[in-house]
Amino acid sequence: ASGDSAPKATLALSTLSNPFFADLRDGAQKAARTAGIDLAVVNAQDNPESQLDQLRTAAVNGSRAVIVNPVDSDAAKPAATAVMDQGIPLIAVDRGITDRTPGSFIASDNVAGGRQAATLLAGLLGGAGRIAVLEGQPGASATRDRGAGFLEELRKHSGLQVVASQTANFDREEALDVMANMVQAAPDIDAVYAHNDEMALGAAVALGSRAGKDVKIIGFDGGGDALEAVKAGTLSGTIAQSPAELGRQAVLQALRAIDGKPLQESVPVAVTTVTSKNVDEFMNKAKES
Amino acid sequence: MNSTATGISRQRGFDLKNFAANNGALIGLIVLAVVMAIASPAFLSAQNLVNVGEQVATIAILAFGMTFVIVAAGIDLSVGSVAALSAMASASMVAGWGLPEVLTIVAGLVVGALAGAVTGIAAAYGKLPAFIASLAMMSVARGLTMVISDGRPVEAPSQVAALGGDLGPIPVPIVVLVIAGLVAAFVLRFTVAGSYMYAVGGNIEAARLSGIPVKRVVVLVFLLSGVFAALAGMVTAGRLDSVQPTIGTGAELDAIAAVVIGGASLSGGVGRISGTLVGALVLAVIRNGLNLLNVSPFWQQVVIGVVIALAVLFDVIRHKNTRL
Amino acid sequence: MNSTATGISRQRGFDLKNFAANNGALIGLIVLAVVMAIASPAFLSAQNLVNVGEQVATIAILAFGMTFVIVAAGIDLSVGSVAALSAMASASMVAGWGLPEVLTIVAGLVVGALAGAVTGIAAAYGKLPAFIASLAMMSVARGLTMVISDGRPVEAPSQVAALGGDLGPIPVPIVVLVIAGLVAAFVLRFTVAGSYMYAVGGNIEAARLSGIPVKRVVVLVFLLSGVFAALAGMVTAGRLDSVQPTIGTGAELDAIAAVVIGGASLSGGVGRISGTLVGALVLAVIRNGLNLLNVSPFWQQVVIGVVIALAVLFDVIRHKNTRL
Amino acid sequence: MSEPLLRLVNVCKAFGPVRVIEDVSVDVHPGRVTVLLGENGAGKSTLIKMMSGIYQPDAGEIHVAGEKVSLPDVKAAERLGIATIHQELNLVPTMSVAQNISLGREPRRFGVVDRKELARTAREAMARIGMNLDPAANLGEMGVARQQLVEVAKALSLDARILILDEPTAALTGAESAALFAVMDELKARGVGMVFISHHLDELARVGDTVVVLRDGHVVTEVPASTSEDELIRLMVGRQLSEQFPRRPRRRDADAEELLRVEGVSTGGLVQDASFSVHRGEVVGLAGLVGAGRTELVRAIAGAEKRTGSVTLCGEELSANDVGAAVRAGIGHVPEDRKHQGLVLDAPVKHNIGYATLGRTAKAGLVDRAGQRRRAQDVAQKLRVRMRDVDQHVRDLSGGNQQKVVFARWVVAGSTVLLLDEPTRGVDVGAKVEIYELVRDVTDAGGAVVLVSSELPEVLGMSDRILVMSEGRITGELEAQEATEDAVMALAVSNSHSDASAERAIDTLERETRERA
Ligand SMILES: Nc1ncnc2c1ncn2[C@@H]1O[C@H](COP(=O)(O)OP(=O)(O)OP(=O)(O)O)[C@@H](O)[C@H]1O
Ligand SMILES: Nc1ncnc2c1ncn2[C@@H]1O[C@H](COP(=O)(O)OP(=O)(O)OP(=O)(O)O)[C@@H](O)[C@H]1O
Ligand SMILES: [Mg+2]
Ligand SMILES: [Mg+2]
Repeated sequence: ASGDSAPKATLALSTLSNPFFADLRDGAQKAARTAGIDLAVVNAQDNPESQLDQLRTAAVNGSRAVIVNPVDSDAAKPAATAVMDQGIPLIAVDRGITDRTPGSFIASDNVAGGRQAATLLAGLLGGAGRIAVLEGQPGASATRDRGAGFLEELRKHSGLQVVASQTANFDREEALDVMANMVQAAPDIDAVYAHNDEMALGAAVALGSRAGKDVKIIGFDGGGDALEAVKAGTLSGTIAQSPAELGRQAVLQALRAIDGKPLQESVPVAVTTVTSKNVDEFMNKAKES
Repeated sequence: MNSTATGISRQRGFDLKNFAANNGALIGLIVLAVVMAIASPAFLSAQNLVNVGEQVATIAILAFGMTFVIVAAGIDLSVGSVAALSAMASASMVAGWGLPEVLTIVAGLVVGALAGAVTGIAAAYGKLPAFIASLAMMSVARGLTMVISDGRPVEAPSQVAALGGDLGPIPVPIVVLVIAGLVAAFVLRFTVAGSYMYAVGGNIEAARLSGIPVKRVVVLVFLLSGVFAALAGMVTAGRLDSVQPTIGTGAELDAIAAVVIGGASLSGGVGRISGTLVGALVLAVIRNGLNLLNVSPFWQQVVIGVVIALAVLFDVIRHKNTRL
Repeated sequence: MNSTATGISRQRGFDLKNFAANNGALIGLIVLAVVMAIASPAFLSAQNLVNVGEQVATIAILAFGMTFVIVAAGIDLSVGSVAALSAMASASMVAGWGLPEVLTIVAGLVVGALAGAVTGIAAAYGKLPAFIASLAMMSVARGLTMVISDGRPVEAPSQVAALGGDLGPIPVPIVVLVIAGLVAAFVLRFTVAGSYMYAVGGNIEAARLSGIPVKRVVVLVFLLSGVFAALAGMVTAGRLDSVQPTIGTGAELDAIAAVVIGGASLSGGVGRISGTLVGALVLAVIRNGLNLLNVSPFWQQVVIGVVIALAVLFDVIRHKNTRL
Repeated sequence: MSEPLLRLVNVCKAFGPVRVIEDVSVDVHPGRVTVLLGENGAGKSTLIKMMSGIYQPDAGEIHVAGEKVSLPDVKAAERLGIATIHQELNLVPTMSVAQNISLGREPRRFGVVDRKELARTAREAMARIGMNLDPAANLGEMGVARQQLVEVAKALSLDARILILDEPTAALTGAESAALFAVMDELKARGVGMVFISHHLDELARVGDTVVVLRDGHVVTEVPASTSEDELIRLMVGRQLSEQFPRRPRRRDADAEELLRVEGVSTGGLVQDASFSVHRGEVVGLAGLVGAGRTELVRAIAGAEKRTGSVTLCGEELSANDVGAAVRAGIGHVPEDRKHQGLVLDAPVKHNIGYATLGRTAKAGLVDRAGQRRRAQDVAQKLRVRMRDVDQHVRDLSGGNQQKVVFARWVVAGSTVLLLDEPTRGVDVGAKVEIYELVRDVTDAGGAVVLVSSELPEVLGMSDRILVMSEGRITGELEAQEATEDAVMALAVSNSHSDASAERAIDTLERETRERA
C-alpha cells in the first residue's frame, strides 16, 4: 500500500477519549487532506507500551513521516528510537520526548500554562484566597507539569493557599463527585484549578450556582464546551491550547519531511489565557483555522 | 466448595435483625461510617449524606443489574460501556433522527437491552464464557459510542438532563436508585424468573434437567443487566448535563465489587439486592470520606484497597466459609 | 456441569496434532494471521513479526502467572498494579538505597512475590474471595507505586533497561517470554505443585480430603502470579527505558482474556500455558494488524471485540460444552 | 479377641441444635469388618467422618491401636493408616484416572511427578479390583459407576491398616461389587480392619463380621452379620416391613394404551437405534452392565442429550434436546448423579423439590411461595425425608435423603412417565419400599415408569418387562415371568465384542452362582 498511491504518514495519539485530542486529530486530518497525504491515525489509549507497539508498527508499514503525541515524555524514548532508527522523520506534538530530539517539536508548554493559571487566579482573587485543585490522572505527565507550573507560580503569592488537592483522573463524572465531596470538608473555597477542562466542567456542575461567582473555576485546554462555559460565566477562564493548530502544524512539518525539506526544530503554538474578555475573539480565531 | 448461607432461603419479608445477620458487609459499612463521622464532622451533614446518595446511584444501579448476572453464575464486564453507548445512542437519536423527546429514555433502555441481549445470546447459544462474551461487548459498545459521538461529549437531551435534577429536596438520581432497587429486588425475590436465576447459578445442570429454560434465563440476566446499565448511563449523563463518551469507563470492576462485597458469590446461586446496595455504599462512603479528609490521592488508593478487604472480612468471619 | 476436555490428562510430551486439536483458539489465531497477511503485505515482514513477538511479551508473561491462579479457580486483578509496584520498588531501591545493581531484578521479583503472597494469604487464610483480595491488592499496589515515585516516572536501572534491549538479532523481551513460558509450563505440567493447582481448581473439596495442602497451594498460585507480574513490569520498564508509575493499568483484563481465550475455564481445573500463549498472541495480532491496516481507532475497538468473540467461538464449537 | 485397631468411645456430635450422634461406641478389629447399619440420616456417615478426621467429636474419645488420638484433619487420619471411601465421590473431574488415584500422594522425584510410576500405581490399583481403564483417561467423561470404582481403587492403593467404606456399592452392579468383596477378603486375611456401610442387606453377611445398628444417632444393638435380613430390618427401622416389592409384575394388558414410544433413537455417543414403547400402567426395566448406555438412552428420551430418532408421548412427538418440552409433556427424570445433575446443594429442600413446578404454579409470573412450601412439606413427609424443615439446605441432608428430594420433585410435578435412573441409590430399605409404592401409585394412576437400575433384584421385582442393553444397543426383551438374573446377564453380555468386561461379568456371575450353591 505504499509507493504508487499518496505518500503515507502516521499520527500516533495518546488518547481519543478527550475532545482535545479529537480536535488535534481533526486539525491534522484537515491539513492532510489539503496536502494530499494519506494519514493513518492510531490511538494508544494512554498506555505508553501500546504506543511503543504502535510506533514500531508505523516504522514498518510504509509511513514516510511519523507524528507522535507521546503518552509520556520519558516513556516515549524507545518508541522515538524505533522510528528514527529506520530513518523516518519523527515529529513530536503536544508533549516532548526526554533525551531525544525529534525532527520537529510542536507544543504548547504545560508548565508555562500552569504558571499562567496561577497568575490568572491571583488576579481574579485579588492576591488572596483558598484554592482547591483537581488533579489529573496520577502519574500522567500533564498532571505533573500543569501541577508543577501552577504551584511554582503560586509560591509567589503568599495570600493564595491550596487547601485541598484531589484527583479526578481528568474525568468529568469523577470531578463532579470529588468536588461535591471536597466542598463538604472545605466549604469556604474561593477557587478551583482543574488540570483539564473536563474536570473544570464537572466541578462547575458540583458547585451549581456558586460556580463562576463566589468560586472561580479555571480549566485547562480550551475545548469547545469549556469556551461556551467561559462565555456563560460558569468557568472563569481556561488555559487554551489550540489543538487543531497543533495538529495542523504537525502535518505541515510531516509534509516538509516527505518533500525532503529540512524541518523546523521547534514550532511553538501559543497558549492563551482565555477569560470572558477574550473568549469571543478566541473562538472566532479557532473557527478560522 | 462451600458457599455462603445467604441464599434466597431466608428471604421472607423484611426483618432488620435478619437483614443485619445476613449482611456481614452491613456491619463493615456501619463501622466505616462511624469512623468517618468521627474523623470528619462534615460527614454526617445532611448535604453530604445527600451527596453520598447521589454518588452511589450510578454504581448501585449498575450493580443491581450485575446482581442478576452474578446470581446466575455469570459476569458482565460490559456494563460501563453499555451505559455509555445507551446514553449516547439515545441522545443521538433525539438530536440526529428527531426522535420525540418523550421517547429518549425508552430509547436508551432499548439500546441497553439490545446490547445485553446480544451478550446473553453469545453466552447462552454461542456458548462463549460470560467473561469473553461480555469483554467483547465491552470493547464493541465503547467503540460504537466513540463512533457515534466522534469521541466528543454531546449535550444531554432534556429528558436525560431531568434525571440529574431534583425532585423537591431529593435529587432524582436517588429516586431512580430507590425505584431501580425495588424493581430488582422484586424480580429476584418474587418472580419465577428470579427463582430460575438462583437455580441456574446454583447448578446449571440440575436446573436444565428440571426443565428450566436455562438459555433463556442466561439471555434474560444479561438483558436486564444491559437495561440497568442504560439507566445508570442516563443518570450519569443527567448529572453532568452532558453525555460523555467516557461514561462508565472502569465501572465494571466497581459494580462487580459492590455485588461481591454485598455477599454474592462469583460461583453463582447466592446474592441479594440489599447486599449489593450495602456493597455500593461501602465503595461510595470510602471515596466520599477520603475526599472529605483530603487524604493524598496516592494514599487514597492504598486505603481504599485495605478498606474493601476489611469490609468483606466482616462478612467472611461471620460465615466461616472458604470461597476462592 | 460439563467441563472442557482439555484437562492435563492429555498432556503427554509435545505433539503438534494433539496441540492443535486441544487448542481451538489456535485455529482462530491461524485464521486471523492468514487474514492479516492477505490484507497487509507488511504483516509477514520479518521486522513486523519480531514486533509482534515483542508486543506480546508483557501480556503473555502476565498471563502465564494468571494461568496458575485461574487453573486453581481463582482470579488475580492485581497483576497490572503489582507489575508497576515491583518495577518501581526495585528502581527506587537501586537509586535510593544504593542496592547493588546486580540485585535489581531479583529485588523486583521479591517485591512481586511478596505482593502476590499477601493476596494469597488474604484469600486462603483470610478467606476473602479471590476477586476481592486481588481487587484490594490492585488498589493498594497502585497506590504504593504512586507514593514511592510521587507519581513521576523514574529512570530504569541498567539491569532493567537491559530487559528492553536486544540479544543479537532477538529482542530480550522475546527471550524472557520464552523462558518464562517454559518455566510456567514446566511447573504446571510436571511438578507436584502444578498437579495440586489442577486438583484445587477442579474440586477443592476432593483436594482437601486427599490431604492436599489447599491453602498453601492458593498462596503459591498468587505468589507465582506476583513474580510473573513483576517480571512483566520490568520488561515493560526496560522496553520504555523508564519506570512509569502507570505501567500495567488495565492489563489485568487483557491477561485474564488471554488465559480464557487460550481455553482455560474461570471455574478452574482447566488451562494450559500453550493455550495462554495462543490467547495472548490473538490479542497482539489483532492490535498489530488493525494498526497496519489503518483501521480508525474507534472502529478498532469494535473489531477487537468481535474478533475476540470469534476466536473463542472456534474453541467452543470444538468442545460443545456449556460454560457460563 | 485381639485389641481393636480403632475405637470410638462414647462419641457425640451435634450440628447446631441438632444432635446427630449421641454416645456411640464402635470397635474395629484387625481382619474383621464392622458393618454400620441404619436408616437414611441415622448418622452413619457422620460417624465415619469422625474416624477420618473430617469432623471432630463434641465429646468422647478416639483410640487407634490402643492409644488415644485426636484427628484434626484428613492428613492426621491418613498418617495413622486410616483410608476412607466417602459416600459422595471425592474426585477431580478435570484430571485423569491415574492422577485421581494418587491424588495428594503423587510419586515424585525432586518435586516433579513421576509419570511412569503414576500410571503404574494406577494400573496396579485398578487391577486389584479387576478394572483396566486407561490411566490417562479423563475422569469427568465417565459415568458414576466407573468413578466409584476409581474411588475404590484410590482408597485401596493407600495400603491402609483401617479401611472405611461408606456405601461403596451403591453405584455398582453385582459384578463390580463381587470384585470389591474379593479384595476385601484379601485385606481381611492381611489383618486390615474395615468399616462397611451399605443399604444392600444381602451384602452384609457376605462381607461383614459384626453389625452395629444405629437409629437416630444411638446404637440400638450389635449383632453378628449372619443375622437374618428380616431381623436386621426390624432392628433398624423398629418395625416389620410389609413387603420388599409392593408391586406385582403383570402381563401387559393387550389393549393398554401406548404412552411412550421410542423409535430409532441414537445419540452422538454410545446409544444406537433404540426402539421400544411403554404402555399405561407399565414398569419397563432397563438392565445392563456398567457403561451399557442406559443412562445415555434415558437422558436422550428426557431431552437432556442430543439425539436422532423420535420420541412420542401420548401421540405427540417431543422435540429433541428440549428438557422443558419433555417436562411439560409429563416426563419426569431422576438422573443418576444427584449431586451434579439433580440438586442445587446450597438451596433449601423446598426449592429443590419445586424446580419443575415453579412456572406451572406461578400466578402472573410470581412464585407461589406458600404453595411451593406446602407441597414440598407434604411430599417430604410422604417420602419420610429426614430433615430439620424444608428450609434446610440440601447439602446438609444425608445422602439417601438427598436422593429422596430429587424423587420428590417429580412427585410434586405429577409426571405421567417417570424415567428413573438408579432411583434408590443409597436409599435405605424402608424408604426404598416407599419409593416402590410411589412407582405403583404412578402406574395405578395410568402412568408409566422406565426403571434403570444396577440392582437386578430391583429390576426383576418391579418390572413388567425388562429391556437389556449392551454396548449401546437393546439386545433383548424379557417378560417379567421369564426373567431371571441369568437370562438378563446373558443378554447383557451378548453384544459384547469387547472381551474383558464380558469375560469379567461372566466370571463373576459364575463365581456368584457357585457361592450361592
Ligand atoms: N453439616 C451438617 N449440618 C447439619 N446437619 C447435618 C450435617 N451433616 C449431616 N447432618 C444431619 O445429620 C444426620 C445424619 O446424617 P448422616 O449423613 O450421618 O446420615 P447417614 O446415616 O449417613 O444417612 P444415609 O444412609 O442417607 O447416607 C442427618 O439428619 C443430616 O441431616
Ligand atoms: N469404554 C468406555 N470408556 C470410557 N467411557 C465410556 C466407555 N463406555 C461408555 N462410556 C461412557 O459411558 C457412558 C455410557 O454409559 P451410561 O452411563 O449410559 O451407561 P449405564 O448403562 O447407565 O451404566 P452406568 O450408569 O452404570 O455406568 C457414555 O457417556 C460413554 O461416554
Ligand atoms: Mg451416609
Ligand atoms: Mg447409568
